[in-house]
This record gives sequence, structure tokens and C-alpha cells, in this order.
Amino acid sequence: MNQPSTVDRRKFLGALGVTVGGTGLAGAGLMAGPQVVKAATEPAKGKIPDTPFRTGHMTFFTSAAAVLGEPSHKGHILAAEEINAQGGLLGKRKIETITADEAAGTDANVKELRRMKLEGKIDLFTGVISSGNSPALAPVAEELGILTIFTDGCTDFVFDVADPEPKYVFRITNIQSADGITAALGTAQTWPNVRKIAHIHPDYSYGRNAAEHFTLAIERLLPGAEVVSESWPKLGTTDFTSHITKAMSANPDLLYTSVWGGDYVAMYKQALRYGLFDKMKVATTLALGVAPHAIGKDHPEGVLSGVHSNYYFTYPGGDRWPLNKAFVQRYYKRWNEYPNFQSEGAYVALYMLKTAIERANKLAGGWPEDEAIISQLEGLGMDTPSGYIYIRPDNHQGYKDAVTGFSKNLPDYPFATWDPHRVITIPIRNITAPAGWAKPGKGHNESTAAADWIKKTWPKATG
Amino acid sequence: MSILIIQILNSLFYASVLFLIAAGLSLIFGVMRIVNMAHGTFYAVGAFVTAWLVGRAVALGVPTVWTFLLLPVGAGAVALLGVAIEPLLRPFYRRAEEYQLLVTFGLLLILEDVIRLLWGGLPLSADPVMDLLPSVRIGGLIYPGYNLVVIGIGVVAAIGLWAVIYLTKFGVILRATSQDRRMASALGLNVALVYVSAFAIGCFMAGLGGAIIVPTQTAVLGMGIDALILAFVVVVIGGLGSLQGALVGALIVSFVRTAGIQFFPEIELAVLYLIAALVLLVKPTGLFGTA
Amino acid sequence: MILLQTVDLSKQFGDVHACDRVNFTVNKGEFLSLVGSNGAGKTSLVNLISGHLKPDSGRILFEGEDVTFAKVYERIRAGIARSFQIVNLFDALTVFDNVALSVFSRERKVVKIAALADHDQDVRREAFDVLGQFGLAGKSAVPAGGLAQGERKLLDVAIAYALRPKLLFLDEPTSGVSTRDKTQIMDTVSSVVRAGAVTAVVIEHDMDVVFRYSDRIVMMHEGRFLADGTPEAIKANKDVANILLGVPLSA
Amino acid sequence: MMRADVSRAEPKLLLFGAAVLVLVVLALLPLYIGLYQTQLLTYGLIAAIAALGFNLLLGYTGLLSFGHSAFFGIGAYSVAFLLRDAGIHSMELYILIGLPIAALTSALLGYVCVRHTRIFFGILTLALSQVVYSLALKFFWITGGTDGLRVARPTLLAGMFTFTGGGAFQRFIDAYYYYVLAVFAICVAIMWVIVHSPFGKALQAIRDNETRAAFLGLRIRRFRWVAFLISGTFTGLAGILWVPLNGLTTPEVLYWPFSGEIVFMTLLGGFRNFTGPIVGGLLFTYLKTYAVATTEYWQLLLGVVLVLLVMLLPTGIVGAIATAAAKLRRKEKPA
Repeated sequence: MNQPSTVDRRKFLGALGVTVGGTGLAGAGLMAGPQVVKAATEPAKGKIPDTPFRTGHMTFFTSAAAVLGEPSHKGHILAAEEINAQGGLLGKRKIETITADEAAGTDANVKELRRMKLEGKIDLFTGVISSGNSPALAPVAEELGILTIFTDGCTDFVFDVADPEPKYVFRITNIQSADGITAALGTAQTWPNVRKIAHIHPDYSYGRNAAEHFTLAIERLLPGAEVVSESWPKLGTTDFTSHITKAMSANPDLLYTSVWGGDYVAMYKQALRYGLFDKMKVATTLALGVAPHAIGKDHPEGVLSGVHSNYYFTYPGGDRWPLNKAFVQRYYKRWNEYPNFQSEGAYVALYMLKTAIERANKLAGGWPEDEAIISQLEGLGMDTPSGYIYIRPDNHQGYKDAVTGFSKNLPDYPFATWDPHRVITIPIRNITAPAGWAKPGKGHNESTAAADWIKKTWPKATG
Repeated sequence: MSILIIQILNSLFYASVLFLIAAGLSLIFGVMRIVNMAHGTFYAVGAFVTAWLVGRAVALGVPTVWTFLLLPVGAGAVALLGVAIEPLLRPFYRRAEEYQLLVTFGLLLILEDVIRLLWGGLPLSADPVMDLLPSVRIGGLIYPGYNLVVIGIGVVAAIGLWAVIYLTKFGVILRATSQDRRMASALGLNVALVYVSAFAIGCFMAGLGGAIIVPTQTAVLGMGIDALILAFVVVVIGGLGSLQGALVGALIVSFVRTAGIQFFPEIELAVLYLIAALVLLVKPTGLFGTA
Repeated sequence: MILLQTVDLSKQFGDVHACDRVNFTVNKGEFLSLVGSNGAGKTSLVNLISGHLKPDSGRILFEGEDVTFAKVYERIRAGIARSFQIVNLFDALTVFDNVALSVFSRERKVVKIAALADHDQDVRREAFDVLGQFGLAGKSAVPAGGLAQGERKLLDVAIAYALRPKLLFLDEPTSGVSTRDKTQIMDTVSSVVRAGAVTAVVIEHDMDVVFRYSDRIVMMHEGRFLADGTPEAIKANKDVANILLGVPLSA
Repeated sequence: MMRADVSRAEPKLLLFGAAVLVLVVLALLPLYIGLYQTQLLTYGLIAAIAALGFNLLLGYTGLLSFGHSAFFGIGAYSVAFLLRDAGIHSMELYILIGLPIAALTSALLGYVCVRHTRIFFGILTLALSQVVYSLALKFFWITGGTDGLRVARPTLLAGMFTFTGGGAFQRFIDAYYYYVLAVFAICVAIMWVIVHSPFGKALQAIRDNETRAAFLGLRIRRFRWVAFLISGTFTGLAGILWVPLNGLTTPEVLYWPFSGEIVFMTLLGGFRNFTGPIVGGLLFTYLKTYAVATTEYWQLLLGVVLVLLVMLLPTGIVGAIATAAAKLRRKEKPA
């Protein structure tokens, strides 16, 4: 497509399928997919070894990132226990898990992954939260032939550049560029008059990506909007006061931030005391991404509270989507806390693997080779607690409809949650580059395929 | 305008905490001639202990007003830790500097993990304390009253320490010992005792720094390592072993840092280290150091 | 023939005159002793000339060249070397290396980085030769830290001597050793120095030693020269006697 | 504390024989240990090179640098830049271009740092190394910030060996181990000559007695500067070799605690012995790896080891063994 034209914003947002409300799975095709927790109906074909299936799970067990990352491990364990209760994979192989603390640093994580495979003899590598780590780990997994399903580490960079033709590496959560774009759509939808925007982002790939794609989308949705202040605290910062003051000094209409985990908790508390929330609107990509109980009741209402455009445990709510209700109940029963999107991602990852293994077994019998499992994972689609998820064969990336919401204090929970009536959902295909779109360095030099796609195809909105 | 005031207050807030840490480091060096690499971690311990105490107190239903009293308790705990650790260092006072650096570096590694062992890897917060005080209006903006208290504590600590060192008999003894250990013991001073108390005071300062900052932020692993390096910059600029130096150094570092975040974020840290290096070159003993 | 000459050389510490307008000459080939009570300024004078201290005023001429503000290494190259009152060795290095380093330094070979020190036969020969002259050849492989006091004293001189200086300052080469060692050390030192035709200036307290070995004796007191002459002349000098006996000066 | 025997002229033939033996053993090892152990050993050899360079300053010149992470990191980052911005893939070119860069930085920082000694030298090196660190941290678009820069496997020996496709990692490690071993052997030989050269002796003289050294006509500051330069360059070389093995470089290797680790390994082996840092570098690599793998509290473990080391074995493992051996010899033939 050539020069993007201009269209009316409402039409535009409509065309993008942005819907607000709590009514259900907008766009999520309730098409028949295997259901997550359905027990393996018929017995496995052929001879299955009963040696344990060893998985390595790497996530943040320490540091401020742990409040976001540790739930990944809990989701993984829950799924493993459920599967083992049914006798294990293909009814035979019990899932064993060894863990590693992602907080050790990227260099150490690379070393640890090699150790897990070469000494720990793992069959599956999973977890990984930080976008700083997945691009370093993906190539290692490929070269050592480790079947890998990242829970997160969702930067586009992994499958755009670091591992452009993935074989062994998959990723379950939504692609990162969707985060910034979702926040932008939420902003344009809710506060169309925003013009002056201040940014505060963690100084690494996630923050940079979130800033870039938000701005790209906003330029088209809210022409004339400008960045009036930028601040890049390093990941793990505890003192945001100077950054907050800097943002306020530009008196913007909106603060957009991708600060996450314990860092966000520290930041919103400090922002409260500096009266930031009274001075401007606030849009985030990951505010409620942490383990839900980590956000206090003191969190202001009406903040656009992203969950990595993946999942928040109250949505799809009630009985509209039994899968979620059941998952949340089981998770709460096991851990006495509510899941976050990492929990759901890690949980689903194991069940997708299970499904792929069973399908491969049906075809050939016996324990399937990694190659057979991989070919089943490619293109696999299924219903999960968060809705319908589909793994695109070309880039091994899991896609599900993007969601975000607004913070609200409900009596039902001892922490701030989503306003059940103001959940924004966007069909994922409308905010991500289609399959086969040129990757960076191949025909364009944008940082991501998504960025190039937006620049080339999105019109400018008016009104 | 009010923004400017707030940024200045931010800097003063940061300076008072940094001063507490650096002054302790400087005092210990001044008296014992030891550069304590674990000093930043004492600051972290102060933060964790305090956050933990406050957490327990709130859980036990203690009225939050009283949690204020837990700040000095947290600092005191660190002082006790210092008293317990100082004997460990004694064998090294006469040893080459590299050994002193290394043993305290080892201490740093140990304490970092002891913290993790005791309180786990998750951040601890103590914000009930902070919410005790209302915010104050500054122009159209508000500023946490608690932060003003912290600034106040910094000022009081500076004056107090100065008074102890320059007005009391104990101060005379401290200075005498720092001048010449042998002479001091010849004069019948109990050097061992002087050392313990100096080390304890140094630790108390660091602990207090951690105690007063934790309500405004959270206690996280590694906070000590970052703090140490900044404290180093402070004492290098001000002069190892000099109290005024620590004060001026802390102010310089804090204001440069704030300005850095506002105006030159890319080189915010680099500038600090360069200032330190520059001072070290022009005046190795720092702005206020004496040989 | 004059080798070294100082002109109104002065150095003050606070209000103490370590050297007060000192005019000091050393003639080629002589064995000169610098005497005087403690704090008379002997060592200060040597420190000024060797470059260990910077003078407040005055000039230092060595072979007619002004070396007043020359760097230490420049003076060494010019031919001024010294030993130290408190022995100053490289204790971790072997006796051999201690001396060899002087030779390397003098030969400008000390910057050699791609050659093994022990493989330089010329230096090796010379170092052993020097050690031999000082009777230390037997100890060449011992770390200098392991020597007896007397030997350390000798090695200290040997290190300076190995620089083949024209003018050699020896700061109390016999301090802190037994009387028997004293004579033995001084015999060795004086014979080596004379054999090598090196001009020597010795700071010494023991007057017997002084009178026995010196060609000329210079007496310092409170930063000034008090007497200057042959041993006989000095013996005859009353003030000297008084000072040595601790009697305050008349006039 | 124990006297240095660094300067004792060893019976060279025996020494040479021992060295060759060790080299042969190292060369045969990969046949008996697995892929993982081989790559770990490669890390170890690289650490040994870093420590070897570092010890020229600490052990031989008597200067404790707390900023050697800067040179390691600069070596590592120059490789990353050469790959990304110049599209260079050859290990030899990495070394040929990387070394001068490391040397230049060492020369610059050294020129400033050698104006001080003792604690001031330590702090100055620390401060300047952190300047480099903070730049790498903050200039995201150039350095990738905390993400660091990824480095693909280079070709070895001017393209004779390339590593792509299946099993590439295995093949790379098998070849790269010997590559590093060769460089390691060369470094050891060079360093051995340096410390036994007149220059090396002069450094030790300066370490033991600065004043007297000056009165041999040595220009102290220059010697320290050159020592600093060589030391930094060796550590930089270690950084260059480390990147392809690690696959990426992050500011972690520029942060001051990594300088602490270099000091640690050197002390572990013993900084008063030539072989000390080599042994230390290898040992530390295994110590840390298995500490990290076995306990969440590996820092505690390392800390305790370090403190005990400083208290009980101030001369390090090699130093202690040397002393013990000396005692034994004296027992055997009572003089």
C-alpha cells in the first residue's frame, strides 16, 4: 500500500475493532479448539518411556521484578501437578522442574541455560520474563536444540532479528509491540483530547519498544500530539521522585509509562504523594501485570492499566468463559493468591505442549521426536483461560486478542483491579504485522516489522 | 518555579541520606584507616530491618504513629551489627590495604546474601510511616511532608556528629586516635574501645540512612552496592575522613544527579564519576581532606 | 680539581635551618667525611645534592653543570649516587638482582622487556664482580631480606657503587652495626671506592673511623660549615673538639 | 607475611618441562570431559588471562586496581562494535583491532591513575572504570544499554573454520577451546618473559622500595604507566576472547563488582606467585559456576571463601603450597 490517507478517528478505531465493555470475548473466535484442561481422552499409542520429562523454568525469583515473574513459576507448577495427577505426559512421563533465577543477569542466564541443557539434560526450557534476556537466550536454545516456550520476554526483536527462523523456540504471550499500540488505542479511545505526553520508561529494550510503538500509533490516532518529556530510569530503580518531578515540570495532559513490577509499585506510590495523578491522565502497559495482590488499594482509579495486552484474572469474567473461572479457582486454591498473565502464560504453555505431544503421538505412536512436537505446535490454536490463542507457524509467536482496562477499587478484592465494565479488547490481527511482512533489515530498517507495517499502512485520523 | 523548589527539595532529600552513608564511611576511614566496602550494605540492612519492623508492627496492630520510633531502632540494630563485626576486622588494621579492601568486599558479598536469606528476594516497603505526615502545598503542587522530615534528620545528624567530634571529650579522643594510633595508646587511651565505637557510629549512620529512606521507597537487594559507589564518589570529592567533606560532597552529588536526570540523562552518572576522578587528580585528599 | 660545588645552598624546615648558605666543594678522587652532631644538616645536604630534597635557594654545580633542579634520574646519569642511612634494599629480590638492577639502569638496559635479565652475560659478569668486591658473591641467590645487618649495609653501598658514579654519597654506612663489623665494612668500602677511583663523601659519627679513612673532613653545625681540613687539622681544631664533647661554642 | 619468590630465577629447564606437561594435559582434556566441561574450561582459561594481566600490577608493581573490569569490558565491546558496525567476523581481526583499542584505553586511564598509589590508586581506577560503565549503560542506541550487544560466532584462523548449521555450538567449542588455549599459552610465555626481564625486575624493585628505585635512576611513574598499559591490554584480550564464547556482552562486565571478581581470583591463586593468578582464574570459574548452580546463596559462599582466604591463606593457594613445599624440603635435608 502507498501513501496512507486520512480517516475519521471513530471510524478508524471501529475499523481496528477496538471495543469497550465487559460483555465478553470481542473478536475471540470461540471456534472449536481443544480445551485446556480436558484429560487425555484415549490412551497413548505405542510404547511410552516412563522417564521423567525434565523442564527448566527460568524467571525472577528475586528483585523487584519477582512480583511480576514469580507467578510464572506458580502457573507452571500448577499445570505440571495437574498433568502429573493424570499420570503425566501421554499418561507416562511425569513433569519434573528445575528452576533458575533470572535476576542473576543476562550473562549468567546464558551460562545457566547451557548448564541446564548440557548437565541438567532438560527436555523443555520455559519461563523468561525480561526482554533483555530472551534475545540472548533464543539463539542459545536454537544452537543447542532445546525445545523452548518463553512465557514472556516478548520483544519483537526475538523473532524479528535475534532468531528470525525459529525452530525450537516458541513464545506464548502477545508480541511486545502490541503493548504500546494497545495503550495508544486505549488512550485515543478514552482521552481523544490528549496532546502533550510525558514518558517514563525502564531503560532497556522493553521500555524503548513500548515508547516507540505507542508514539507511532498516537501520531496517527491523535495528530498533533507531542512528546513533552522523556525519562529513562534503569530497571530496578527505587527512587522515581526526580523522574516524576521532571514529568510534572512539563505539565503534560498524559503520562505514558511502561515501568513494571516492583518498580511500578514504587513509582505509583511516589507519584501519589507528589500529586501526579491529580495533574494528568495516566496510561500504562503493565501496571496490573504484577501479581494482583502487589497493587495496593491506594492505587488511583481510572488509570489505563495494561496487562501486557494479555490477561487479567477477572476477564473474561463470571460464567461467560468457564475456562477462566475454573483456572482462577484452581490457582487460588493452590497458591492462595490470584494469577497474573505470567501465571496464565506458563500454565497454558505446558498444556499446549501436552496437546502437541498427544497429537504427535496419535500420528506416529510412541514418544514423539522434538521435530514432531514442533510441527504440532506450529499453527496450534486452542481455547485458554484468557481466550483463544493461536501460534503462528512463521514466527512461533502466540497471538491472542489484546486487552487492557481501567483501574478500580472493588469491594470484592483487597487490591485495586479492573473496572469490569470498561475492558478494552482489540483483535490482535489488527495491531500486528501480518505473517510474511518484511522483517527489519530485509527491505526496511525500522526497529520492528510492526513499526514498518504501521508506517506503511495506517492512515492519519482526523476529528 | 514551584517545580524548581521541589527539585531542590528532592536533591536535599537525597543529599541528607547520602550524607549519612558517606559520613559513616568517612568516619570509619578517618579513625581506623579502613575503607569499608561493606558500608553500603550496612545501609541496606538498615532499610530491610526497618521495613521488616514496621511491617510486623502494623501487622500486630500497633498504631502507625508509633512506627516512627522504629526508624532509630532499625539504625541501632545496624550499629549492633557493627559492634559484632568490628572484632572480625581487627587482624587487618596493620595489614596491607588490599587485604582490608578484600575482607570488607567479602563481607559485602556475605551480608548481601544474609539479607536475602532473612527477608527473601522481594522488595520490602514501610510506607505506613510515610503516610503519617500530610503533604505540604508548594505553589500549585504538593510535596510529601515526610521528605522534609528526612531533610531535617540529615541536618540534625550533621550538626550532631559535628558536635560529638569537635565539642565532646570522646571527639577529642577520636581525633587523637585518627592522628596517631600509637600515640593514642601511649596516652593510655583504650584504642580498641575507640575503634569499636567509631565503627558502631559509622554503621549507625549508614543504618539510619537506610531506615529513613525505606518509607519513601522500598528495600531491594543490591541497593547497598549502588549506594556504596555513590558514597565513594561523595567521600572522594569531599575528602576521605572529613566530615565537612562528606556534607559538601553529598550536596554536590545530589544536585548534579537531579540536574542530570532533568537535563543530561545520558551522562548523569558519568559526570559524577568524572567529577570524582577530577578532584582526585587535582587534590588527591579531596576538597576538605587533610593528607 | 673540583667535582662538585654548592653555592649558598639553603634549606629551611619551619624555622630550622637544615642548610644555611652552604658552600661545599668536593674534589675529584678524594675520600671526604662529613661530620657533626645530629641535626647538623649533614643528611639534608646530601638529600639536596642527590635530589631527594629541593633547595630553597642556592645552586649545585656538578662538573660545572648546574644540576640544582635536575631530576633524580638525571643526577644519577650525571654520576651522583648515594646509599641510605637506614638500609634501603629490594628485600624480595635476590642479592644479585639488587646489584644487577643498578647495572641495567646505568646501561639503559632496564627498559628491556623482551629479554631475560639473567641472560645478559655482561651485566651478570659485572654484577658478580661488584658483589665479589663487597664479599657478597656467596649470597647472590639469597633474597636481600635474608641478609645479616652487616651484609645489608654492604649491599646498600654495593647497589649505589654498581651505578659506577663519579661521586658517591654514603650516609652512615656503619650505623647500627657492631664495632668489629664497622672496620670490616669501612675497609671494604674504602678499598673498593679507591680502587674504582670513585670520589666518596661519607657521613659518619664515629670519629675514629673518620680520622682513619678520610683524606679530608668537613664539620657541620646547625646548617653551617664549621671546619674543613685534613684529619690532622681537624684533630687540632678546638671548636670541633668542643662540639664533639658537647661544650657550647665560644663567640 | 610471606616474602615474594616471584623473582627467584627458577631452574628453567625443569620449569619449561612442567609447562609443556601442563599444556599437553590441557590439550588432551577435551577428549575425556564433555562439551559443557570444555566450554567451562575455556571460560576458565580466559579468566586466567585476565588475572595474569591484572597481577602484573598487583603482584609485581604493588598497585591494586579496582577498575580492571573496564579493560575486560572494552575488549568485549570493541568486538561487538566491530561485528555490528564494521561487519567483521574474523577472530583474528577482532584481536588485531581490539588489542590496540584496549591498549589505548589502558594507556589513557593509566596515565591518570599512576599519579597515585595505594588506596587512592584503587579508588581512582574504580571511579574511571565506572565512567565507562555508566556510558555503556546509558547510551542505549549505541551500546544496547542493559540489553548489551549480541555477538555471533566468528570464523577462526582467517576463515578456515566457520560455524553454522547443526551442531555448530559443539564444533565451535571444540575448536575454540584450542584457539583460546593457544592464546593462553602465548600470553603466559610473554608474561613470564616480562616479569623476568630487566623491566620486570625494575617493577618489583619499585614495588618493594620506591625511593631506592628512584635512586637507581628509574623513572618510577613511567614504569608504572607501562605496567598499567600491559596489564590492561592483557585483561582486554581476555574480554575479546570472552565475547564469542558468551554470545553477548552486557554492562555487567564493566560494573565494579566484576573488578572485585578479578581481584578475587588473583588472590585465590596467590598474587605473589607467577602461577597464582592462572590457578586462581581457573579455580574461581569453577567455584562460581558450581556455587551458582548448587545454592541460591552463592554470594554468601564466595564471600566466606574470600574472608577465610584473606585470613588463613593470604598468599593464596599456590603461595601456601609453595611455603609447605619449602618447609618439606628443609625437613628432608636438615642443614
